[in-house]
Amino acid sequence: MELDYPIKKIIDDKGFFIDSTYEKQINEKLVKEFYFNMMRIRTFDRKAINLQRQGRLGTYAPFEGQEASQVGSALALGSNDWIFPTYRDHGATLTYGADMVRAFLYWNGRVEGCVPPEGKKIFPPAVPIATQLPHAAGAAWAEKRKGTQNAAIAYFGDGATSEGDFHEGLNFASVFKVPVVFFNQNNGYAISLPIEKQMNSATIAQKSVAYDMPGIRIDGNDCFVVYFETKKAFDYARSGNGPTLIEAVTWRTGAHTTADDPSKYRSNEQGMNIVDPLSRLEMFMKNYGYWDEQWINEVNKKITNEIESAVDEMERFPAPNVDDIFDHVYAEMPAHLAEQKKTYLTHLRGTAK
Amino acid sequence: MELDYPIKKIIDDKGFFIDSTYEKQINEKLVKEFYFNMMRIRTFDRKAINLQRQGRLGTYAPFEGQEASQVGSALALGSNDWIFPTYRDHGATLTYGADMVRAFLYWNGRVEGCVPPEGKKIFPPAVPIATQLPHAAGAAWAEKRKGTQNAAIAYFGDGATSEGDFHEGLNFASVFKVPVVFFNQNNGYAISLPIEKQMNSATIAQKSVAYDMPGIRIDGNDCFVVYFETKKAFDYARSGNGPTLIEAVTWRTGAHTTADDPSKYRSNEQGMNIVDPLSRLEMFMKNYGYWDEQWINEVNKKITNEIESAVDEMERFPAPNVDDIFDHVYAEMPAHLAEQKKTYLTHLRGTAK
Amino acid sequence: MTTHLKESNHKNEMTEQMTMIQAINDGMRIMLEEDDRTIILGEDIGKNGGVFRATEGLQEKFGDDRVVDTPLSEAGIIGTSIGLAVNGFRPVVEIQFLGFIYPAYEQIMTHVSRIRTRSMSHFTVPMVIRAPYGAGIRAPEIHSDSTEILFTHMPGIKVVCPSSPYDAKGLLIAAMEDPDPVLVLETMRNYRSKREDVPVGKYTVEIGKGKIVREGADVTLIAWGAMVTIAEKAAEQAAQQGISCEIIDLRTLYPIDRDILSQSVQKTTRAVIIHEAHNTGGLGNDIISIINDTSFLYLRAPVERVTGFDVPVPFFSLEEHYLPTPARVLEGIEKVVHF
Amino acid sequence: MTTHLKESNHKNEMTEQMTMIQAINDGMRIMLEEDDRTIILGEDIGKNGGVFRATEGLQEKFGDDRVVDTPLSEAGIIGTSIGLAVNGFRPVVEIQFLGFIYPAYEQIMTHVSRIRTRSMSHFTVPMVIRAPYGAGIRAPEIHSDSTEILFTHMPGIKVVCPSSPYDAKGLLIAAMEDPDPVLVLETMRNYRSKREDVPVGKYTVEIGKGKIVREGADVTLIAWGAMVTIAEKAAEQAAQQGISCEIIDLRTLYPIDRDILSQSVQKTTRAVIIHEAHNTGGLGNDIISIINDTSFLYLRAPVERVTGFDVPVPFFSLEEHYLPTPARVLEGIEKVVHF
Ligand SMILES: Cc1ncc(C[n+]2csc(CCOP(=O)(O)OP(=O)(O)O)c2C)c(N)n1
Ligand SMILES: Cc1ncc(C[n+]2csc(CCOP(=O)(O)OP(=O)(O)O)c2C)c(N)n1
Ligand SMILES: [Mg+2]
Ligand SMILES: [Mg+2]
Repeated sequence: MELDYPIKKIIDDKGFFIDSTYEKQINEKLVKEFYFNMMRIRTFDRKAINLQRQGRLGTYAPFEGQEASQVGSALALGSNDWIFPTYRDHGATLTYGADMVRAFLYWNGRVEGCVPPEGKKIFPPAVPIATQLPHAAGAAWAEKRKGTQNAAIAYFGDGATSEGDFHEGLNFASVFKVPVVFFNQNNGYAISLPIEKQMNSATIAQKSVAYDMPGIRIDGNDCFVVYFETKKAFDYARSGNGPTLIEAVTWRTGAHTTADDPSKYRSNEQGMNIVDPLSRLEMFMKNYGYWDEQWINEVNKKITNEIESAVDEMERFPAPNVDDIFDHVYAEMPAHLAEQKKTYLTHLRGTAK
Repeated sequence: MELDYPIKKIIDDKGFFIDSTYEKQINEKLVKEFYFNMMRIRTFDRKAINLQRQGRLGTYAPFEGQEASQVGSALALGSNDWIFPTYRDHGATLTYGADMVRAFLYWNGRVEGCVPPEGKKIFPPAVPIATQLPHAAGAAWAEKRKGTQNAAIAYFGDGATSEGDFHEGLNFASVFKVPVVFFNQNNGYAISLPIEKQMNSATIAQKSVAYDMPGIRIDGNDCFVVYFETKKAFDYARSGNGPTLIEAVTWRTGAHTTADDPSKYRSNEQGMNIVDPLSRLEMFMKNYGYWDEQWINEVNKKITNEIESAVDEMERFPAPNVDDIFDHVYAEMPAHLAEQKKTYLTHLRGTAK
Repeated sequence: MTTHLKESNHKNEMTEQMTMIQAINDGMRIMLEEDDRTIILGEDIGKNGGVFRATEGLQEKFGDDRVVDTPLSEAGIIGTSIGLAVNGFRPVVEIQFLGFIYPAYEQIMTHVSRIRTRSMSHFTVPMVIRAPYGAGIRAPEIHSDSTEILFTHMPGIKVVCPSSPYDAKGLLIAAMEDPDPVLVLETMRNYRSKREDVPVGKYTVEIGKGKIVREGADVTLIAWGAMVTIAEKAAEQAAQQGISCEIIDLRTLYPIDRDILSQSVQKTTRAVIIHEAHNTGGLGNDIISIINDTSFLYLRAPVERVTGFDVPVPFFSLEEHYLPTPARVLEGIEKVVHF
Repeated sequence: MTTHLKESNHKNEMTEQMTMIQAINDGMRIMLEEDDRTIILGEDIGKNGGVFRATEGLQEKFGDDRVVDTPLSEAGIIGTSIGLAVNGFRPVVEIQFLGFIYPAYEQIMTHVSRIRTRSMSHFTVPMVIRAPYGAGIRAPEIHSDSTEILFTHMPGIKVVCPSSPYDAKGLLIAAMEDPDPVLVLETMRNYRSKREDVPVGKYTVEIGKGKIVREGADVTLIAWGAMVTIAEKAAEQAAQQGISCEIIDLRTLYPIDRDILSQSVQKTTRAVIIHEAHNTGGLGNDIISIINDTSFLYLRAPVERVTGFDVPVPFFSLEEHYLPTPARVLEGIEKVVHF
């Protein structure tokens, strides 16, 4: 099946156009937008790892290596679309408009980290694998029923394809022809399990055949192909044609999480042949005259400032509020829970003095 | 995709060979075996419906119309293979060697109906849809690990393909290359839901692509093609090649169960164009000189006798034993359960007097 | 109790004789008419009107995009309904039998019940899950579970369990108007077992409130669903012995009406709990704990439980031996009275 | 109790200092050596040795067909393990965290626990499911559930929950030798919290037996898993007030050791139950019912429960407020003593 699903690319590993039909659609503004967002989330990611090492953040799931997939896809969304991320997709949600302070808070075990800015339809990260796929199908279905042109995107990994919810989500989406894009980041591993042991199929894209929906396989480290193919899938969805499955082939450069030691299950050489998506964009920019040192320096400074001040704000964020664990279980608190809350708060005041 | 998965047939609707390469492999013995078994389970099925109408049996799930699928596939098994049926597959299990008295008992709410004859690897019918697929994969995996040549078959319906367990079962089977045949009876409906609303894919066979396993689509009312294709899948499995997905396209002539009224959701004309598998076999037998009135009469008499005496035995079967509800929960009964049993049996004796 | 739905007053309203299944159907019809965010989903609920006919006629009337036949996929149904609910709709899902809710358990446990908490009330899931449950109708295996506690140990959802046509409609409408997810357990044995006067208009029965269905002085019987009838029969027999039973139909299983329990038990000083779920881990334990917490000093005898046994619900030829009977309840009553 | 496994006697045996995670690893190693029907399955348990290193080194030693990395598919793992179990193998499954067992709930509820009953013991499922559980290790959402009651209300399986290295190995081996399915809940907080002498050879701890871990006269504290340590700390503090606590480590959650509970409570006349699961529907209720049934006349005060609240386990920045603390337990102790 691999032959039926060749990996689509727009630029090659050295940053040269393969498919020149896109030359016209790629302008400076877009290139800079890619660069800015990819550099921004890379910096965020590395900062988060550092903070975790210093004990200033809890266990963290890095996405280095997947920036082209996350930025390319997120930039393809319209501002009223829905986004259903996993724990590893803060790159996508930040690009789409999530609040960076809250992204940090999330990794500090703060529920505030799940609350999106008003008007941004960003769902809390799905922790149980693949469960968000039916959610995305449902939210997209709602848009269709409302008669809007909005769509939804669900992010998920290669490992997620083994869960029943992957299958049930895609089946529903295809049966009800809802405007949703299933965006798979095939980063080669699900924790320690390589994709060859996750599935017998040569590609993830071919799983679309089970639902007679379009399936495409793209180079997830080529931000341009990610962007244009995701956009196509959204157009297709908005035109009432239903869902698409996109397999973005990428690579998780780092550990599964900061609690994981990848040397236990993969050798150092693995992934060496994969060109980092940011370097690839940099080469592209140099190849085609988009590289502007001054702008780069400005952008990097801007990013550093943003991140430093987000960390700062995160650390000055009001301490967690015990009330919160009781206050958001129901719209109205049942009597027995109110009693539990009262008793506990009294207890806390008692032990505090 | 429908074009990629043409429905294979050996004989046509009028009982003439389409694929004459099989002429040599089909001899009198085999033809008579088909006829006998299909007529036997048809008679069983109709008897069961009658008994249900008379209040002598509980709700029953008829399989009329699916006899070629069930008999053709069951006859392809070896005597040490495993069979994982649903509630609608008593035709297959009876053909494979299940006890008819117990098949009746099953429909009378008797747990004895789930106990296979010693040495027959017939699993109790799966009631929760699609859950038996992973079981079959696991039992097949065990055979592979033991180094035997045995395989397993899982029966399931078109509706079952929508459940996560369908997907997870096929994925496991393909990843571990276990000797299992996934035998789908696409009978057009899952209770009231036609297959077009169950899935967006034109065929069930194409779902095999998701697992890079062979998928074939056959005429489930042509007992010959069912038999030979299932045999092929078993040979493939026994040779260490792993699983196959077979879609046998058939038709449920009657109601979903005796509690169901199909006129609510399908018209009388639907299915009219489908030639009954037994009539088709009869035509074939007449076309090619296998029809032997005397033998037919004998066989029908034999079947009637068998069924009458099975009904008789079922009705004379010892009354259900209350102890059984307590005795088979654990190998050794925990103390609290022993106490519950004792108290209840004492209570029963008390109220009996 | 704290839910915002108030029991309506219908003294002068038109009523009609309805069975429980008709009352449920009527409740959905009213809400489909009144609130176009309402959408009904499930297996065989459209043309077929549901295997119990709860949705009969609704697809015809409201169209197949509001009364939707879904694929055979419980996790898919609940999962997509979550998406519908957070995006403005009010899905009412039929799970064909409670025993087939298990494939959706992850979606309910990790999402339906937690999305409000997880998002600090930014996203909410106003969803109703209806599920026929319980034994006693000679159904095949797995069709007869009463595993309500899998949902009462799940903060974030509510669980109701009407036993009468009136309560069924009122609680269903209350559930459909509730801002939070509600599981409605419908005892199949009562679907057609009796008719009663049910208002034809809209009304609600407050979630979180039990009901005294028989007043008495000596023992409190606590039951819900099909067990209310069993309790009533036992109370009749006990009356012949001069024992006066009060019966509470719990109606809501989460959050439990602690006041009605403690008031009644403090009055009668004895209690017998009847449920068809297994004894171990059953909701009866919660009720004993509530009595322990609220009424310890009033109790004259240990609370008795008459329940299903700690065995899988048997195949139907033996299910009568699994289920509580009036005779077993009577024994329980005698035990607490003669302690 | 009625299980056939007897606690071994190892007075003269070689021991080694082990953490709980090492003891668990050792238990699996021994059974992999001894019984070639043993097969270990799970996510990341092979090369990676499990996310907690419970299976470290086992794949290297026994090969990847006996220690099998599976796809990310809990229903698939449990479902195929059923097939392996009914066909002669003895699968030991690791579910990465208890909060990820829910997708397999249908397989466990309708098959693992019922295949023996359904087939009148013709087919059996000698399967062990290991699952790390509980809060307090600053893990992400859903990683901290303690939903043991979803499995104690499920006739056909047993549930054990060791709190110490010794018990962990002994109960695990007992589970692996049990003819029926056993869920082994492993409290993550204790994985590496202490070392103790553990026999290097094979031994079992009988399923269904609690253990008195501290003798006392005034109050019985009942706990399991990580809560045993909390109970011990509270008991220390109570001792300073002159209150003498007896502590029961329940160890097996199904079937519960009723004798140890009733004997202790009848002696102390007061009880406090500590568990981290939600209060409503928690196992504490079962224990109250057992005390109600067996020791009603002995009790001097209502049984107290100190438990997790009826809220989803919070994100980790607030999890300390969810979990029982020695201070809260102490309050419970004071309450029953001064009732
Ligand atoms: C239902 C469930 N099972 C197990 C886990 C534990 N777990 C967290 S991430 C992960 C691997 C996911 O792999 P993949 O889908 O490829 O995504 P990636 O982490 O590579 O982005 C696992 C097994 C989980 N979160 N949910
Ligand atoms: C998990 C689950 N959900 C729902 C049901 C109720 N149910 C029983 S049979 C059936 C339809 C099955 O259709 P299909 O798989 O096509 O098999 P068929 O009955 O046509 O043989 C349904 C929905 C069930 N048994 N299990
Ligand atoms: Mg991955
Ligand atoms: Mg069907």
